[in-house]
Amino acid sequence: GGGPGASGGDFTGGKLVLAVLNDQSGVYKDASGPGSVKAVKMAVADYKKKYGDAAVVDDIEVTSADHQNKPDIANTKAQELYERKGADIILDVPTSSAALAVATQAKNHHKLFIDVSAATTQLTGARCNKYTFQWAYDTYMLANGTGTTVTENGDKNWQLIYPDYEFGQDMTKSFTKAIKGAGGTVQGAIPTPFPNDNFATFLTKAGSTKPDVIGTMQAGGDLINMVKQFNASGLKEKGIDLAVGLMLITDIHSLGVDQFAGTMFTDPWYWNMDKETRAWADRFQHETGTRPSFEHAGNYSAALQYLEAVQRAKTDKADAVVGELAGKKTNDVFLHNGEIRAKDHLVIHDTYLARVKKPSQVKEDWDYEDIVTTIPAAKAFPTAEESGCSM
Amino acid sequence: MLEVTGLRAWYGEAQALHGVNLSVGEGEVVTLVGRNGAGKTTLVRCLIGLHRQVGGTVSFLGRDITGMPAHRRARAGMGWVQDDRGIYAGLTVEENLLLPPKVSDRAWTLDRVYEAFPVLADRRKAPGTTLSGGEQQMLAIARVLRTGARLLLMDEPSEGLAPVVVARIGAIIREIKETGVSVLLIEQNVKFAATVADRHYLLSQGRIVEALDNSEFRRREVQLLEHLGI
Amino acid sequence: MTTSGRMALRTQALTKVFRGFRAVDSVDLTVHKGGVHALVGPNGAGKTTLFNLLTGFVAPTSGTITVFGEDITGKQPEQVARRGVARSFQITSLFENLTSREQVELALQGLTRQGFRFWRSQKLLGRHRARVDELLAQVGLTPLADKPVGLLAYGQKRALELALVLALDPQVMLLDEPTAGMGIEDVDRTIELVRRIAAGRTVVFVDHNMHVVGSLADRVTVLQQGKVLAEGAYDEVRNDERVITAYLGEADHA
Amino acid sequence: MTQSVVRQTSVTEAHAAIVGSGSRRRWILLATGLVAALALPWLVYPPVAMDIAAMALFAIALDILIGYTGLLSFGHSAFWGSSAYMTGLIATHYGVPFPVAVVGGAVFAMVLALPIAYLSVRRSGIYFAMVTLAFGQMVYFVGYQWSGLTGGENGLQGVPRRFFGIELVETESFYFYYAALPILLLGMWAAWRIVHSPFGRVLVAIRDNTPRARALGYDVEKYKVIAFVLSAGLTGLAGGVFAISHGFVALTTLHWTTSGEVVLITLLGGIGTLWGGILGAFLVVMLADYLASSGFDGIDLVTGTVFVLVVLLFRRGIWGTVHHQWLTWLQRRTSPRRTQADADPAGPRP
Amino acid sequence: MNAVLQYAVQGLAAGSFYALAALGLAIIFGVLGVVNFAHGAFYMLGAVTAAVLLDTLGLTLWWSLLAVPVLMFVFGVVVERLFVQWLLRLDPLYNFLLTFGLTLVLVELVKQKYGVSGLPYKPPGILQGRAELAGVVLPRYQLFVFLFSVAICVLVWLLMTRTRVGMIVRASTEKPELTRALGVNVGRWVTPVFGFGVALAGLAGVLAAPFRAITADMGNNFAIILFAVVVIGGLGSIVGAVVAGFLVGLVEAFGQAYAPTFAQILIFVLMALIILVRPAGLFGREEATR
Ligand SMILES: Nc1ncnc2c1ncn2[C@@H]1O[C@H](COP(=O)(O)OP(=O)(O)OP(=O)(O)O)[C@@H](O)[C@H]1O
Ligand SMILES: Nc1ncnc2c1ncn2[C@@H]1O[C@H](COP(=O)(O)OP(=O)(O)OP(=O)(O)O)[C@@H](O)[C@H]1O
Ligand SMILES: [Mg+2]
Ligand SMILES: [Mg+2]
Repeated sequence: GGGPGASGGDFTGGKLVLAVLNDQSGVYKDASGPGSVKAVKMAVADYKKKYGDAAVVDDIEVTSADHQNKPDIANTKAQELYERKGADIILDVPTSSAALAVATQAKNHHKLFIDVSAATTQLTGARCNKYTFQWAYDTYMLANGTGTTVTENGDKNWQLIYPDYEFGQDMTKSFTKAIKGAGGTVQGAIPTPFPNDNFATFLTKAGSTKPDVIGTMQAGGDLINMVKQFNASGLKEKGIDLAVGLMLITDIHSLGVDQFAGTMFTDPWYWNMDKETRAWADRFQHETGTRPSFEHAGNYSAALQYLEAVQRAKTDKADAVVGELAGKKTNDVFLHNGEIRAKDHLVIHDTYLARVKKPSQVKEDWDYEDIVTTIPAAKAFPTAEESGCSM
Repeated sequence: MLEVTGLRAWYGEAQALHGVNLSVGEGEVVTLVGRNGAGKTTLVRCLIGLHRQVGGTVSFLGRDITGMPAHRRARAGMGWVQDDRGIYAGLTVEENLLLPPKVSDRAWTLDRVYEAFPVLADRRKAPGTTLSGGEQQMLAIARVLRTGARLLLMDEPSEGLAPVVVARIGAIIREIKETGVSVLLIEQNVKFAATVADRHYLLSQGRIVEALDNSEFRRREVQLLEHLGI
Repeated sequence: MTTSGRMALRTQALTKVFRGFRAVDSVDLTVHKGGVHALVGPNGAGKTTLFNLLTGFVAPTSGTITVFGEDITGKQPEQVARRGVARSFQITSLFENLTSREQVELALQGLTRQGFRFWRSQKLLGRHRARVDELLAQVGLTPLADKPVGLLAYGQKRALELALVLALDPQVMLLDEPTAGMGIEDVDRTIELVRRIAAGRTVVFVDHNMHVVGSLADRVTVLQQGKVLAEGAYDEVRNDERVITAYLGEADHA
Repeated sequence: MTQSVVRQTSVTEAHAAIVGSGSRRRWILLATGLVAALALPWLVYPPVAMDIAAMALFAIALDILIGYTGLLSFGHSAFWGSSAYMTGLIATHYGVPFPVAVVGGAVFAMVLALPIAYLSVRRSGIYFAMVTLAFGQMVYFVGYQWSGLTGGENGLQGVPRRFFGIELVETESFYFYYAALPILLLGMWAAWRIVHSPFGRVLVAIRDNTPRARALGYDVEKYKVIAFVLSAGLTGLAGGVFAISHGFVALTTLHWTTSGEVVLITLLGGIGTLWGGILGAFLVVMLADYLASSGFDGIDLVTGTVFVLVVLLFRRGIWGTVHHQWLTWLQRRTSPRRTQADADPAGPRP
Repeated sequence: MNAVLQYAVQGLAAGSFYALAALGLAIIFGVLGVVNFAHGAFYMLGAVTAAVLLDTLGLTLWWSLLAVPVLMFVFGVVVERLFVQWLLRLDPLYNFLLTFGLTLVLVELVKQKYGVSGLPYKPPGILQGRAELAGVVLPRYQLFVFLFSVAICVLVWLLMTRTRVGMIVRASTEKPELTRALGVNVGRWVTPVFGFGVALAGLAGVLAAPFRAITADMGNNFAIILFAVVVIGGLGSIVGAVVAGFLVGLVEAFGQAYAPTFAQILIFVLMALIILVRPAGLFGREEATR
C-alpha cells in the first residue's frame, strides 16, 4: 500500500478494500458467484479510468470470500473481512439469512454493506440499519410488478402456488395485494413443501378452478420442476398462463426457452435492454465468457456508486460515505431513474415486466427476454412508509 | 492323497501350529483329536486355504497346493464343514444345497440328500439359519456332499447332534469312504471317532504328539481320554 | 392353586408358530422348585425355541408361562432375567472385546441399578472383585481373566458362558447345551459344577450327551416336533420305546 | 452380528487397562489439552476458535453414540440446531445471561431427543443411521415451515450475547471465547465420565452383543435411549454456544449436511476415542475457513475426498492411530510378544 | 371421485421413481450389505448423462433408456473396484460413510462441470400429449413412467430370486470366506451386482430427466426419501422396496392434495408409524436369536 492517495484523502491503511462475499460454489454460483467479483473489479477499473490522478485513493483492493451458502460462514467471514482484512465494504451476499447476518455485522462494526443478491424485505424493513443498503430488488418488487401488470393486462383470476417458507409466504402476500389492487381475484393459494420435485398434484388442484393464470413462487431447481410439470400437465393448452415470482436468467438458460416460452416475470435489469446495457454486457462477456445476470450488473453499479461516494467524501470513513450515498439520485448502466432512498436505504429504480421469448425469436445465446412494460421506480418498490424501517 | 509336512501357523506373534506332519490316504478316514484350543480348527483352516500358513508344505493329490487360493482348492476336490456350520441366513435350505459347484460326479443329488436327511426336505423353503442347531449341522454336511469332494475336512460334525443323527452320520462317513472319499475328521467325541476312523492323530498344543491306528486307539481309549483331559 | 408354591416354572399350552411352522406345539411343562430338569429331543425338536420363549427372546403365539406363580408371558428378556431366570446360549454369545473379568463384572451388575450410573467411575465395578475371582475359578478361567474373550478357544468360551449365568445368581437356570464342544474332562468338571450350583436352585438344561443327562437330571422331558413325547425320571425315559426310536437310536445304548 | 464401527479400538482399550494407563501420562495430556484450549484464540481468529471448540464437543457427544454404543446417528443436526434455536429464543426473549440460555437449549434438545430415541433405537446398525437421518430431516422441515418462530430461511437474527453486563464478553469474540469455554469443557468432562462409568461399560456390552446383554438383565432399549438423550444434551450445549457465538441461528444448523459434517469430524478424529473429536474439529473447521477465502470453489470436493480417504485408509482416525501406536510401543516395551489385536489392523476377525 | 383417481395415478407415477431407485438400493444392500448413500447421486448422474447425451450426440430419451444404464453400470463397476470392495467385510457403516463422501464429491464435480442451474432436456414428441383413462386426464409421460418401472421391477425380482446368479451373489456377500471354500469365485460376482444397482438408479434418473429439474442437487433430498422408503419396506426385501416406493408416492400425492404443508413430513410420520408397529418394515424379516 502506498500511503494516502494523490489527492490526499483519509484512508485506513492507506487503501480502500472492497469485499465480495457470496456463494461461489452453491446454487447461486452462476447467477452471482465469481461473476460478481469480476463486475466489482470492472467498476474499480472504470473508477480509476474516470478519475485517473484525481482519484482520492489509488490503492484499491478487491477481495472475495465464499460463504458456501452457509450463513454461519458468511457471518464469520464478514467479521473477519471487517476486522482483519480491512474491508471497507461488503458487497453482494445472496441468501437471506446470510445477508441478514452480515447486516448485523455491518451495524456492529460500523462498516458498509450493500446487498445485491438477497431478496428479503427485512434488510430495509424490520432489520434495517444505517450501514446496510439493498441495491437491486426485493420480494415486494418482484410480486408487485408481476401481480399488478399481469392483472392489468387481462389475466384477472389467479391461483398461487408457493413454497411454504418465509420467501414464499412473503411473496404470496405481496402478490395477493398487488392482484387485488389491480382488480383481480386470487382463487386460491396452495403451499408446497420445499424442496419438492413433484408438482403434479398441486397443478391439478390449481387447474381445477380454471384460473386465467397460475402464479408460482418457486425458485431455482423447484421452479424448473414446476415449469416442466406445468408444460406436461396440459394446462397451457387450456389457455392458462404461468407467471413466475422470481426468475433468474440462468434458470431460462438452463431449462431452455422452449419450456419457458410465454412465461411472465419481473426483472430488475436485462442485459439486452438498450445500447448501453448491451455494451456493458459485451465487456462483461469479454471478461467472463458469459452474459451478465442482473446480480452481476447490480454489483457493478453498487461498487461504482460506492466509489463515487468515496471520491466525494474523500475518506473511507463509513459515516461520511453513507452520508454521501443516502438520498442520492443517480443513473448508471444498472440503475435507471435510481434513488438511494435515505429513509430505509432501499435503492429504487425502474424495473421491467419481461416475457420469455419463443424459440423462434431467439437470435443469439442468452437472448431470452422481451421487455413488455417498464415499471417506474416509484411504483415498483414499497414506499418508505410501507417498508417499516427505523434506523 | 493329502500330505502335510512341517506346517506352521501363527496368530499375530503367538504360534498356533508348530510344524505339523500328517497324511491322509485314499479312502481313508483319519481323525484329529485333541482338547480345546489344541489347534485343530486352525490346522483345517490352513488346509482349506483360509488361514495363512507360514511354513511347511501341503500337497493334495500329488500337487503342491501351498499358497493356492481357497476356491481353487475347493475346485480341486477339498470340502470343508465349518465348526460353526456356516449356514447362510439369506439363502433357503435348498439354496444352501444348490450353491456349491459340483466338482466331480461323486456329487450327491438333491434327492439323495433329502433321502438321507428327511428333515431338510421338510424345511427346504425355510431360510437357512432358522433351522435348529442340529439341523444346521446336517445341512452343512449335506452341502459338502453335494460337491462330490475327494477329501472332506470335517470340524466336529457330531457336535450338538442327537445320538441317532450321529449314528447316521457315522454311517454316511463309512458309506462315502467306500467310494474312495477321504475324510479328515476333527472330533472330541472319542467313542464316535473310534467307530468310523482308520487312524488317529493326537494334537496337543499345536503339535502332533501321537499317531495311532484304530485298534490301538480303542485299546488305549481310557488312557487317551485322560490325556485329552489333562 | 396349592401346588404353585412348589412350582418354579410352568408352561401351559405354549405354542410358537414361525410362518406356519409349529416349532413349539402346545407344550405343558412343569418344573418343580429345586429340581434339575433335562430337556432332550432330536435336533429341531424345539428345545432352543422353548428356551427363547421362556426367556422372552421370542414371543409366544399362544399359551402362558409362569415363574413362581407369576405370569411372565410376553415379558422382555431383561424383565425375565430380573425375575431370577437366567439362560446360557447354545451358540456362544459373549462380548468379544471385553475380558473375562469385565464380562463377569457386567453380569454381576446386571440385576442392580448400578448400570445406570453414568456419573460414577467404572472403578465402582471393582467392588465385585472377590466374587468375580471366585466365579472364574469355578469355571477354570482364572489364568485367562484379563484376556479379551475374542482370543479364547471355543471350549474356554463355553466355560465363560456358564460363569455369566452363575453370576446372575438365578433361581432358575436355563442351560442350552452347557457341555457342547467341551472335552471329556471339562464335561465332567462341568457336571460337577452344575451339580454344586444347582443346590437351592432350579435348573433346566438341554444336552445331547446322555452321560450328562443321566448324571444330572432328576427329571427328563423329551420333545419331538415341538410336542412333549415323554416325561419322567431318567431311567424311565431312556427305556421308553418311543424315545429310543425317535431319539436315542439302537446303537448308543451303553 | 456386525454392529459397531469400532471393534478394534476397544480391544486396544482393554489392553490399555492391562498395561496400566499411568496417571502421569493422563495429567500431561490433560494439561496439554487445557493449554491448547486456552491458547487457541491467540492462534486462530477467535470466532473460528469458538466454532472449533463447539464442534469438538459436538463430535465428542456423537462419539458416545457411535464409538461406545455402536449407534451411528446421522440426524444429530436435529439436536444441535434445535438447541441453537431454543438458546437463541431464550436469549432474545428473556434477556438472561447466555449460559442460562445455553442450558435451556440443551434441555430442550434432550426433550426432543426422547421421542426420536424411543423410535430409533428399535432399529440398530445401518437402519438406525437411516432412521435418524430421516427424523433429522423432519425436524429440519418443521424449522423451515414454522417461520413465525424460527424466522424460516431468514434465520433467527439478532440473538443477544448477555453476560452479566460485562461488555468485553458481550461484544468481543476474544473474551467471549473464555466465557463460553468452561461450558464446553464441562460438557467434555461429562462425556468422559459417561464413557468411563458403569453405564459406559454396559453401552460397550450392548454394542458388542445385544441379546446377551438382555439376558444379563439389561434393559437394552432403555440404555440406548439414555445414551442417546445424554448425547443429545451435550450436543445441545455445543449448539447453544455456537448460536450465541454467531449471534443468530440459521436453518443450516438443522440440515443433514451438518450431521454429515460432524460424523466426518468424529471419524477423522477417530471413532471410539472421544478426544479425537477435538483434532477432527480443528482440522475440519480450519479447512472450511481456509477454503472460504482461498478462491477454491469446491469445498465439498475436499470434504468428500477426506471422507473417502479416511474411511479407506485411516479408519482409526488421527487420535486412534496415535493412541494405537503408543500402545503398541508400550507393549513392545513391556513384553516382547505382540497380540492378535495389533496384528490385525481394523476389522473383525474371520 | 375423479380427482381422487387422478391423484392416485399421479402418486403412482411419482412412486415409480422411488420404486425403481429403491430397488437398486435394496439389491445392493441385499447382496453387498452396503447401504449406498450415493444412490441419490447416481440417480442425478443418470439424469445428467441423459441430458448430456441429448445435447452432444442427439440421443433421444429412447436411446438414453438403453445407453445410460449401461454407462452407469460401468461407472458402478469402477466405483466398486476402486472403493467399495475394500470395505465389504467390515461393518456396513463404513461403506455408508464412504458413499456419503462419494456423494459430496460427485455432486460437486457435476456442479463444477455443468454449473448449478441445471441442464435442459426435451422429451420426445410421442410422450408429450395427454391420455384419457376412465375420465382421468394424465400426461402420457406419467403413464409411461409408471408402466415402464413396473415392468423393470418385475424383471429384476425374477432375476434375483429365480436364478443361480441371484443365489450366488446373496451367498457371497453373507459369508465370503465360506463361499470361496465351497468353490465359488466370489470376487467375480459382487462387482457386477453393484453396477447393476447403480444402473437402476441411473435408469430412474433418465426417466426423471424430461420431467424434473436436472441439477447437481436433484438427488440429495431424493436419497433421503429413498431411505424412508426402504425403512418402510424393509431394507432386506426386494418386494418391500418396490411396494413401499409406490406407497410413498401415493402418500405424497394425497398428502399434497389434502394437507399440502405436511406432505413431506407425512412420509416421515409414516416411517415412524411403521417402526412402531413393525420395526422390521412391511416386508422385513424378524431377526432370529439363537
Ligand atoms: N483368531 C484368533 N486369534 C488369536 N488366537 C486364536 C484365534 N483363534 C484361535 N486362537 C488360539 O489358537 C489356539 C488354537 O485354536 P483352535 O481354534 O485351532 O483350537 P481347536 O483345537 O479347534 O479348539 P476347539 O476344540 O475348542 O474348537 C487356541 O489357543 C486359541 O486361543
Ligand atoms: N426364527 C425362526 N424362524 C423360523 N423357524 C425357526 C426359527 N427358530 C427356530 N425355528 C425352527 O424351529 C424348530 C425348532 O428349533 P430349535 O432351535 O428350538 O431346535 P432344538 O430342539 O434346539 O434343536 P437342536 O438340538 O438341534 O439345537 C427348527 O425346525 C427350526 O428350524
Ligand atoms: Mg475348533
Ligand atoms: Mg438348540
